[in-house]
Amino acid sequence: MRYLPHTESEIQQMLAIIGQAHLEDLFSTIPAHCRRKKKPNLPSPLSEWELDDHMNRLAAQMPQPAETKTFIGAGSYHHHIPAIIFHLLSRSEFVTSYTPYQPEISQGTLQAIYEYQTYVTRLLGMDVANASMYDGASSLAEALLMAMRITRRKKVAISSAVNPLYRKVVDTYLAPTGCDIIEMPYTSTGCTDSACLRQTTELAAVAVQSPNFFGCIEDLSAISTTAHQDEKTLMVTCFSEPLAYGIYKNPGSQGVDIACGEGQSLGIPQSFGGPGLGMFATRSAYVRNMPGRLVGKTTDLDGRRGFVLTLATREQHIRRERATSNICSNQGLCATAAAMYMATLGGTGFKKLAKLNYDKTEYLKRELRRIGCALPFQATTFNEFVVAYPNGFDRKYETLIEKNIVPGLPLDPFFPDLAGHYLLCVTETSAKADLDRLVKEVQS
Amino acid sequence: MRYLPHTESEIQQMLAIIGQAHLEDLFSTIPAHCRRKKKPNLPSPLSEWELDDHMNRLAAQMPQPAETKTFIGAGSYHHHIPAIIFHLLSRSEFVTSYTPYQPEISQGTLQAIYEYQTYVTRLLGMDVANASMYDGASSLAEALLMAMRITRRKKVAISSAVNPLYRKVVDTYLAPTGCDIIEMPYTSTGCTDSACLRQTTELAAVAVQSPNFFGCIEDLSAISTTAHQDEKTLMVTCFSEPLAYGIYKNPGSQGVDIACGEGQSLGIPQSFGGPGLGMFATRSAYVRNMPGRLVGKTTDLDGRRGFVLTLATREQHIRRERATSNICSNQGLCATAAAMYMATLGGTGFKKLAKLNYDKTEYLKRELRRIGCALPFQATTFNEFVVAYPNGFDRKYETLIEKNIVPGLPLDPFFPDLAGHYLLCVTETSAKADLDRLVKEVQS
Amino acid sequence: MTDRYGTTGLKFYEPLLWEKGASGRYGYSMPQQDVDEVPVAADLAGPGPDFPDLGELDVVRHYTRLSQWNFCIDSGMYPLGSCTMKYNPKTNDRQAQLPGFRNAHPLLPDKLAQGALKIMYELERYLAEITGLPALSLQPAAGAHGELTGMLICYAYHLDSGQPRSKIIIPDTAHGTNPSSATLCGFTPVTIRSNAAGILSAKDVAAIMDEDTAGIMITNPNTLGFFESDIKDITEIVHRKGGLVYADGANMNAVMGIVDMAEIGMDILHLNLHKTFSTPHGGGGPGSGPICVTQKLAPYLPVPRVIKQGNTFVLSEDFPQSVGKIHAFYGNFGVQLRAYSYVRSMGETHLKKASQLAVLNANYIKEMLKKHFHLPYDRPCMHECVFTDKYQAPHGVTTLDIAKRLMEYGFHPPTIYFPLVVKGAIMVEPTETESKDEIDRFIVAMKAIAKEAEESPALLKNAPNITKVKRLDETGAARKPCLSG
Amino acid sequence: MTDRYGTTGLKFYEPLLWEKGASGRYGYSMPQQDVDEVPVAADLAGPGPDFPDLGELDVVRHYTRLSQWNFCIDSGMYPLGSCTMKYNPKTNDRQAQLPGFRNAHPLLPDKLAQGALKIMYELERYLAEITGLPALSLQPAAGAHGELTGMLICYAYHLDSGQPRSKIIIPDTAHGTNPSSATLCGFTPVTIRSNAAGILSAKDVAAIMDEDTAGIMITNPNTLGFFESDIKDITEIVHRKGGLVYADGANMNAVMGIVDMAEIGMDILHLNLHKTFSTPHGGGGPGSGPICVTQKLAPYLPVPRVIKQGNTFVLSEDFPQSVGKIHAFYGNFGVQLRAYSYVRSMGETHLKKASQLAVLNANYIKEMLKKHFHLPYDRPCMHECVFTDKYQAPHGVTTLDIAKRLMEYGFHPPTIYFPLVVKGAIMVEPTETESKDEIDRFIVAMKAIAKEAEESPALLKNAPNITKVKRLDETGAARKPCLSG
Ligand SMILES: Cc1ncc(COP(=O)(O)O)c(C=O)c1O
Ligand SMILES: Cc1ncc(COP(=O)(O)O)c(C=O)c1O
Repeated sequence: MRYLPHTESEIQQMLAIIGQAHLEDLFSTIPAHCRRKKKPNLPSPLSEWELDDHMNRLAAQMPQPAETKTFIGAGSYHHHIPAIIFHLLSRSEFVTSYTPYQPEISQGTLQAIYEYQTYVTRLLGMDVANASMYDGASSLAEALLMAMRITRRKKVAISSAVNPLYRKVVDTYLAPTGCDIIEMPYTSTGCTDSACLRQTTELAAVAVQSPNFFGCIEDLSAISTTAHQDEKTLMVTCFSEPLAYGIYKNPGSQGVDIACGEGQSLGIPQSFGGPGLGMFATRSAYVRNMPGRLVGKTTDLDGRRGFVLTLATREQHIRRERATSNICSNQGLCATAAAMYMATLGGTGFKKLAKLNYDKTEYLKRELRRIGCALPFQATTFNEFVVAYPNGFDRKYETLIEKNIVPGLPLDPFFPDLAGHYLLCVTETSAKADLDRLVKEVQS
Repeated sequence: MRYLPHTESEIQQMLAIIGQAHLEDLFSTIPAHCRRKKKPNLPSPLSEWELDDHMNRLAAQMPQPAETKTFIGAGSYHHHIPAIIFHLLSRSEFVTSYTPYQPEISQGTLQAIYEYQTYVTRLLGMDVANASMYDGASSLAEALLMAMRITRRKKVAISSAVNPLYRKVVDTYLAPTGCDIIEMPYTSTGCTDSACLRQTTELAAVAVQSPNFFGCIEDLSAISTTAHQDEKTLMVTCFSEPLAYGIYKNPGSQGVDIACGEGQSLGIPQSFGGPGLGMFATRSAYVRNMPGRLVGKTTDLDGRRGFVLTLATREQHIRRERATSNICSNQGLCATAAAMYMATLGGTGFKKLAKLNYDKTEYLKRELRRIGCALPFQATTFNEFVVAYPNGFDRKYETLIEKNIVPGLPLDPFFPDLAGHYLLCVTETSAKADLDRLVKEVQS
Repeated sequence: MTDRYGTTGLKFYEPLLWEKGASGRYGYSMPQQDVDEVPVAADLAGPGPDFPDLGELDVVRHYTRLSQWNFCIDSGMYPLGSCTMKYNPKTNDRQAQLPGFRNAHPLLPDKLAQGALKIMYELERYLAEITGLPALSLQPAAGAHGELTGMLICYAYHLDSGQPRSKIIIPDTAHGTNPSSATLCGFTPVTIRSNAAGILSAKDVAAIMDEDTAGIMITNPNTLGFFESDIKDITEIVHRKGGLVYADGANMNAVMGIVDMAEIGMDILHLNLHKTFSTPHGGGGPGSGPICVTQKLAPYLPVPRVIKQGNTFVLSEDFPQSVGKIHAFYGNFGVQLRAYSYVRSMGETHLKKASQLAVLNANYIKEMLKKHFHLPYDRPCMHECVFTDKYQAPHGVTTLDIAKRLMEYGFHPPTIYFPLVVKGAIMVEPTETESKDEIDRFIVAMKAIAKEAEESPALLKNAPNITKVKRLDETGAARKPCLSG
Repeated sequence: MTDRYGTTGLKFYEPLLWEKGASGRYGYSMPQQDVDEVPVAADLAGPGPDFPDLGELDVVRHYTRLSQWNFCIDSGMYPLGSCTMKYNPKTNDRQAQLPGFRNAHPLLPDKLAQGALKIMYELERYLAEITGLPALSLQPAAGAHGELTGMLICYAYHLDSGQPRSKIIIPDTAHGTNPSSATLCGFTPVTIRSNAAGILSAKDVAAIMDEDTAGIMITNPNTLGFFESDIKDITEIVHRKGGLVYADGANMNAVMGIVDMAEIGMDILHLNLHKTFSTPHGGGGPGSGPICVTQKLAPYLPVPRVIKQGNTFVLSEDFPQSVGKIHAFYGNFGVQLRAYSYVRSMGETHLKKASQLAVLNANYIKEMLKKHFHLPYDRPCMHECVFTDKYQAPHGVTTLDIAKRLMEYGFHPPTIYFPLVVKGAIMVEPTETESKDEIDRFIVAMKAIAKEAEESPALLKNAPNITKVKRLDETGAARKPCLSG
């Protein structure tokens, strides 16, 4: 096997030094009754070329990007990714290094993550951001755990317009904590109804998503104000489409205490849902309660600028059972990709691209309305929205899939009361012609 | 345009320093009558994404490797290329550097080329190899020019079993020199008939190819001996499939003075015929007559090993009209790829892979004979051979192409007397099943 | 020619991104505005982020230069104990980049996602064969995430049996994520000491295992590099009291094809695909931490699970006892795909051989260096061996100094100061992909450093000198954190 | 923070390939032996090459380390005069890697090769538009190869007109390939001196142009960076005597969309796609040197030529006057494809802008540095400017020293000692893809070096110190050549 460099004679020389005759003898400390008798039943090894063929065949069973138009977002977004990002990100120095425990020979990773942290704080309007979490859902769960730690409370309110997949992850993470989870309904405009907060006390956190699962922009300021009527309560915002902050007010400017979510849309391939990027940012006051790694700026013995992992006393490898989180490996390379992507867009490009997503979405909304589709929610959206397709669309859905169009995500599995409704997503990757085609197919 | 970094205000600042008001003013030294009035008529610029779509569409008009089996060699060979080669070769440090004129900051390229030169000498059994030529054909032409320079003669003999495309290039290069080109016929076994050499005097060079265009292995020793009956005459061998030297005697051991040819088969994609790799090697005695760049080993001021371009006094930038060749840029990155490929194979792998090519070819030969195809040439072959398909195959040829099989190269455009004959190539990329399928299709 | 692989050369200074650029410059190819512009509601509109405007080449140079400041597996041996920094095959990256995978939306209808689902289904089967544990979920995004999932399963299991338990036994050699993951599920860790041989004694476990203890978290081979040879007794003791045995499988690289984790009594185990299964670590992730369980615990695994219906793969949510979801989608599919490619490339024979060679390399290093560096447990090790700085301490030289000096020899330092039970630990895990030549050069370097520690300790105390930066002020960084610019 | 972009850091020593490895190790995935083994004829069989056996990781580390010893565009500014080291867009590499192109056999039936043929056909049209010369061949593999093709055409043309000619006029500023290419076609170069303004005078040309002179080879803008403003007169003189005008188009980057080469009387011109059209230079190639000609000379172009028949592209050999073939196939298609992508990305507007900015950058550098470095011709330049070491010479500092010192500032040196007519030439071609920031840093570095030359010349004489190797013994290398190991 080409990954195993030892020749037979090298093995013999090494065994001789160790004082053993056979490779099997190296395992003498494993009691006989602990050794497996049955070999693992695995397919026989493929050559590099057989593997290529095999994987080509499997990949060919998936939609081919040039042919298929998928109008689904719902937490995973199809955006153009500049070729330079793939090129730079595939450099061995980024790919095959470990967590930067030895800063003198890891400054590349460290500066890249420090820059990522900075971009995230600027994007979200927050003071500090960590080096990444696993994904948007677990970021939200960790945000709520953090709020519970800070407030020493066991009750949170969460909007039902938060991505239902994220809510499930929150449920899972919080199950052993005995935390009470209160669900805030959504109103007919598609936004969170925070009225219930007035009757609720002792909340560790109020959590919403913006743009929310329906694509609607939440009035974060208003909800923050309500939440902060109890000054201990933390306002938590999550997101799955951070590009929205190119045109909309950021969380930091609206009283948010923790902003977290998914960063896949920032230059990371969809890759069937992972790896993505958990983003996590908060106010300075809470920095020592944050989960996850942090890179900080410092100087070396000669006074030169350099970067290190810092505030590690929050973390599991130092603090063990008292750590702020159990996270160790995170999504570092994805954070680097996101930084590259944001760097490539620049502030000007970021705003322009966000606006383009918005404009295209508005175009499709208008066109669908024109042909008589109902758009139940009136709130402002970014690049996603809910549509009620005409009756009997289920069958057409299948036809469109045959035609390589996936016309949105059916909402009934998540919201039974929204049966017949679909969540659509439009990004810069859809040309007007693609949108027109969708409208024509729906109409026909 | 994202490749043009100047902002409007930067342009103004720079113009101010220069003392001009407009970009146009920078061209004041071009007389008005020399400025073009009509703009070049070019399609309007494509975005990165439009370009991707456009190129995807064009590439889709070409055979897709997973679907099509092309049994053509004839100077361009389909071999498996390990993924590591693409990965390593795409490193910016190799791709975006210039010819290593400044050795202190080009040691990567220089050592890589020095290693390439070494591998080439070892493969071909020659003393020295250069840093590359444009391709196999121009290498052969330069070899003959070199022989003419060394011998001060104007007559060469070239085998008609040399790739006809190479011979055409030789004709073109030699046209202004007034050199006499004598063609040596091929015998019924498929090899060169060097008998005519006995009647010919004053030859600068005798040139053959092995494996020759028909895939046959030439008896280089015998031809060398004949050629060297005039001790001034240089024996030149070319090749388009150097992998053959994994199992066959190399040129150096058979009295060859200049060995040259195409190295595409050593880990370089076929890429519709280029870029490939002109390989060029000779005996030490002729090193100062060689065309092309040479990398040599030396030491730095601290005595450390290092590499430099050397013997530049042969070259155009020093010697100008008296240079051994006009070549300047060569195929450096392809030479590096070939070195990587040979390094990955190792001596053991190189031999084994060559043998596998041979075995598979012998299998197909046997099977085609079994179903009654005539194989006109009896000489030993490597991974190519000539077959006479049954009468009326022309029509089937078209059918097979529809079925994504290209069953060899029709020989009549090159050798009218070989009408109805095809040149077939079999490499390690064809599984037995592929060969069986070809045989079945031919038979059916 | 020189013995030292570490040398110096030209590197480039590179400012922070926002110290570059010019307003209006751009590096992104903006698609056409082919629809009308629509104004954004003024009350919601924001100013957008304050990012510098850079050109394409600005970005390319920035990250090319940054990358050149990193050590990586592809540039040298990276014997970071417990991290299994083996070679990451490039062909696996190729597979992950196939457009059909790279661009797949996770919520595609199942019938459009058969290729991806098949990979997940088969990878689960392969990992089940390798670990011996029949049921699994690929959803956890890293090892610690797998631990959390495992502890959630443990928690749910005890809850279902009507007796929630409050404690969990964790050896003192455990990785920090173990107690931390357990705590997240409300368990109180009870630390157990390893014995003089560096392993757990069954009787020590027996002494503390009780009916309020949910189970034990055990790493086998443990972080000292030893196989827990009492494991069968230990798992029996735990099982007898109704507990579950959680195995931290981070060290699976030692025992592929050699130990069946179910046979030795493990109930739950996480794997680190970014260690044992050769997926790249990416400077900190993404990883993948599949969680494997016995048939009994299968109902608790996260949903959705990939199941096979006839010839079709479907994602099923229909597991009412499931702990729920731990990731928005199915975990780090791109990483799973690389591990899948690895297993398909290796097959059973080469995976076992990989473990054997990993153990061979570690024992060879242990034998060659034990005269030069103190070996706290002088006995055969598995895939890694732990030294200390005890012999060097009298010269004022610490493990940290040794690590820093090793950089100057061109090697990444081993893991240091872990496991915590060994004072000044130097934990060397060579992995099987390092050749004897490379290992020999590492040994030469380590011996040279041991000598330097005696003869010129300042060389070590002042190291590294030839790196892009020298030792950094970590205390200052933590005291006055500057976390963004 | 520092002004100097050149700094140092850890690099790795790496032996030669054959100083590594172990017999029997392997790095290649050998396909199955699925057919019988057949013995090889004993009289022809050879031992096979003596290459070391290496593992996959051996190879990966070897080339990763080697690469790290190189300077490249992606790591810093590379103002190599006459070489147009502009940024090489990554998207173009992506296109060249599309399997349909990458794996295409050159002798496919035309109907299977429509995608590739269309690219070649259209690229020819675009280059014809850009140069103004209507007919062309993409076959030459580099600039010098284009020159040779052009000279062959010139030779064939005169032969056809019944009067072979023996001489060719070449300015003293010409690149070495010009006289060398001409000689290959049997022409004797007649050198003509440039005038005090660094350009050719029409009257000097008139004085030597005669009926035995095949024509003139002219680089415009020339290698001093000046537009040959007498060009129309010159081409008229040459034409009047029946000669042809060959243009070395290596400097086309200055005049895209600004000058029509046919209008100013050029008959034959080669382009360097690896300069003007942004294809990467690959540490020495592959390049591509298309040859463009007037309609009159079109019949002489190499075959095959891509022609359009209805909607189909075919390769035609049917050009009886053709000089023949100059490459086995169609030249470096993979490079052409990148240039095609570049032209399609730029369009007319941005190509012209590129030329304007290239000229802007050069003039800006010239203005900013002319007080510090002697400018032999103080007049507006095109895309490059030429300084000398005259001001530094009194301190014993040469152009070479300046170049070496510049490395320590993190820049690739300019082209030095070329063109030959300028003593101690320092030829700076920034290209348009360098931003003002980068150019300003280059200027700062050059000024600092000018100062150092006065104050501490040893810094320059001893440079470079921080590179992987110091100055190398080039004389020794040439005296006792060691060309393989
Ligand atoms: C023994 C052990 N357990 C658990 C982990 C945590 O794994 P991860 O970093 O993937 O979360 C590690 C990682 O270093 C480890 O070494
Ligand atoms: C002016 C000029 N002409 C011709 C050439 C030769 O081009 P190539 O290296 O592509 O053969 C060069 C290359 O440096 C050049 O600068």
